[in-house]
Amino acid sequence: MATIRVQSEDFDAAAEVDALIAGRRDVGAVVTFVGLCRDEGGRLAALELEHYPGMAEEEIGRVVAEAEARWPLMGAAVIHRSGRIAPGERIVFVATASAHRAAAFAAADFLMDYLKTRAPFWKKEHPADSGAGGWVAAKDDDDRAAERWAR
Amino acid sequence: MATIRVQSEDFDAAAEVDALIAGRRDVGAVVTFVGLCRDEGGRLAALELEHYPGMAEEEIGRVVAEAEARWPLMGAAVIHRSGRIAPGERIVFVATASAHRAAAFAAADFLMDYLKTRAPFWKKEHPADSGAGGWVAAKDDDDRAAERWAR
Amino acid sequence: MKAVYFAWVRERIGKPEEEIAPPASVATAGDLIAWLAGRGEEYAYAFEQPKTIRVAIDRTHVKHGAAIAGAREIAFFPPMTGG
Amino acid sequence: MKAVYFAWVRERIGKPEEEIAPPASVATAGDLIAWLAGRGEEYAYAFEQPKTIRVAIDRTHVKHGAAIAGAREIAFFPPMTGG
Repeated sequence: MATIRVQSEDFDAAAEVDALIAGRRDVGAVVTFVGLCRDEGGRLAALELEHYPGMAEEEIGRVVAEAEARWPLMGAAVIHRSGRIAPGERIVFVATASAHRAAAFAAADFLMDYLKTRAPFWKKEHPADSGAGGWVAAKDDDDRAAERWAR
Repeated sequence: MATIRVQSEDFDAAAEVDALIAGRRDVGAVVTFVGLCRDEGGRLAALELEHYPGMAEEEIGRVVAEAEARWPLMGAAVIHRSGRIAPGERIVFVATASAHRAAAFAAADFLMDYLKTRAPFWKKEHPADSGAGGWVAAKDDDDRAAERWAR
Repeated sequence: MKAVYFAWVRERIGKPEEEIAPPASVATAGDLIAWLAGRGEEYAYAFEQPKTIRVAIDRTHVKHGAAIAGAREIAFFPPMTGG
Repeated sequence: MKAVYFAWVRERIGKPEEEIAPPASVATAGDLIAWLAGRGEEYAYAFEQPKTIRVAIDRTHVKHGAAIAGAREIAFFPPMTGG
């Protein structure tokens, strides 16, 4: 059973990892990823994260199911925040648990690449000066990163 | 400045991550790895971790320096426990911080592969039954994993 | 069927969702984008680069060639930038 | 110079470290392994498969061909299994 949540509030990465491995003695490797809001050299006051309620959770679920089909995972968690997020704050959390490190690393890396290109979230920048905010453009890099996993 | 420690006591992964990114607004990605002691289907009572004091810390430092030369890291931490470790307990912790996820993932993966094959630690198994313990044999898989990073 | 819009598609059209009733000749997601683009200048602006627009039918990503028959909810949005 | 042993090399030899004074003809780490192996059956057992043995001179990994001149501490151990 994977943990999948979209929420406006912050998350506790340590508590999520503890829940993932609680009572288990067969997990040998846990990889976590935390994505944070950068201030882009002081240019950024905040990010606004918009998402497609319902589909966001469902799509993350499909991405997690794909990861579970590809690697022998003993647990996985994805938490993605929505709403206004200030520089230094956490945006996204991914955790994977497996018997061995190669599967845990690959699955976490894959989850992030697929979330970036498939999960219906959009970032708008609120600049530190009074200028108008702008929607972040999708990166070709992210598409290429996701294509690494094509079968 | 990277955090590098060899210690018998457990570590607090969340506190280490907090220290890594404290006061920063330029970090966009933090990847952590935690290696745990498996009970191998009930066969194992504990692992005994022997290390080469002095060289262990120095060699981890060389591995971290190599990672910092390869990827634009904003921080790194490696903590490796020594002594007796029971199933379910943490053995090793690696964390990497960078502006972007690709560097953080690659550096953490690299650190683990290099630690496995270069850091002077040896695992001895204490079996759950009364049989004699045995030293864990090095895995060809680990050598191959480390060779992925050869330049 | 319900059309829903996100990010700058939503901002350009000026509403998050609406009921639409395209004619029977509108068979695919791509047809629907072209039909919506003809509904007014805010729609023309939102869909000025049709290839950029991503479509989901009933909360599942689809290509522009996907049939819309039977769809209850069709979403239009820019490429995703989460994570 | 000081020789230090770890893991099953230490267990087979029966001590964690000792002072050694090899003759001048022992020039490399590999030579030193061969010389140590001739010191008694516990050493012969520890070094029965010389190629398996890893060597560090003054806390740095070296190959068997490395010169030992000037070394203060030479360590012998099996392949690492940490992490």
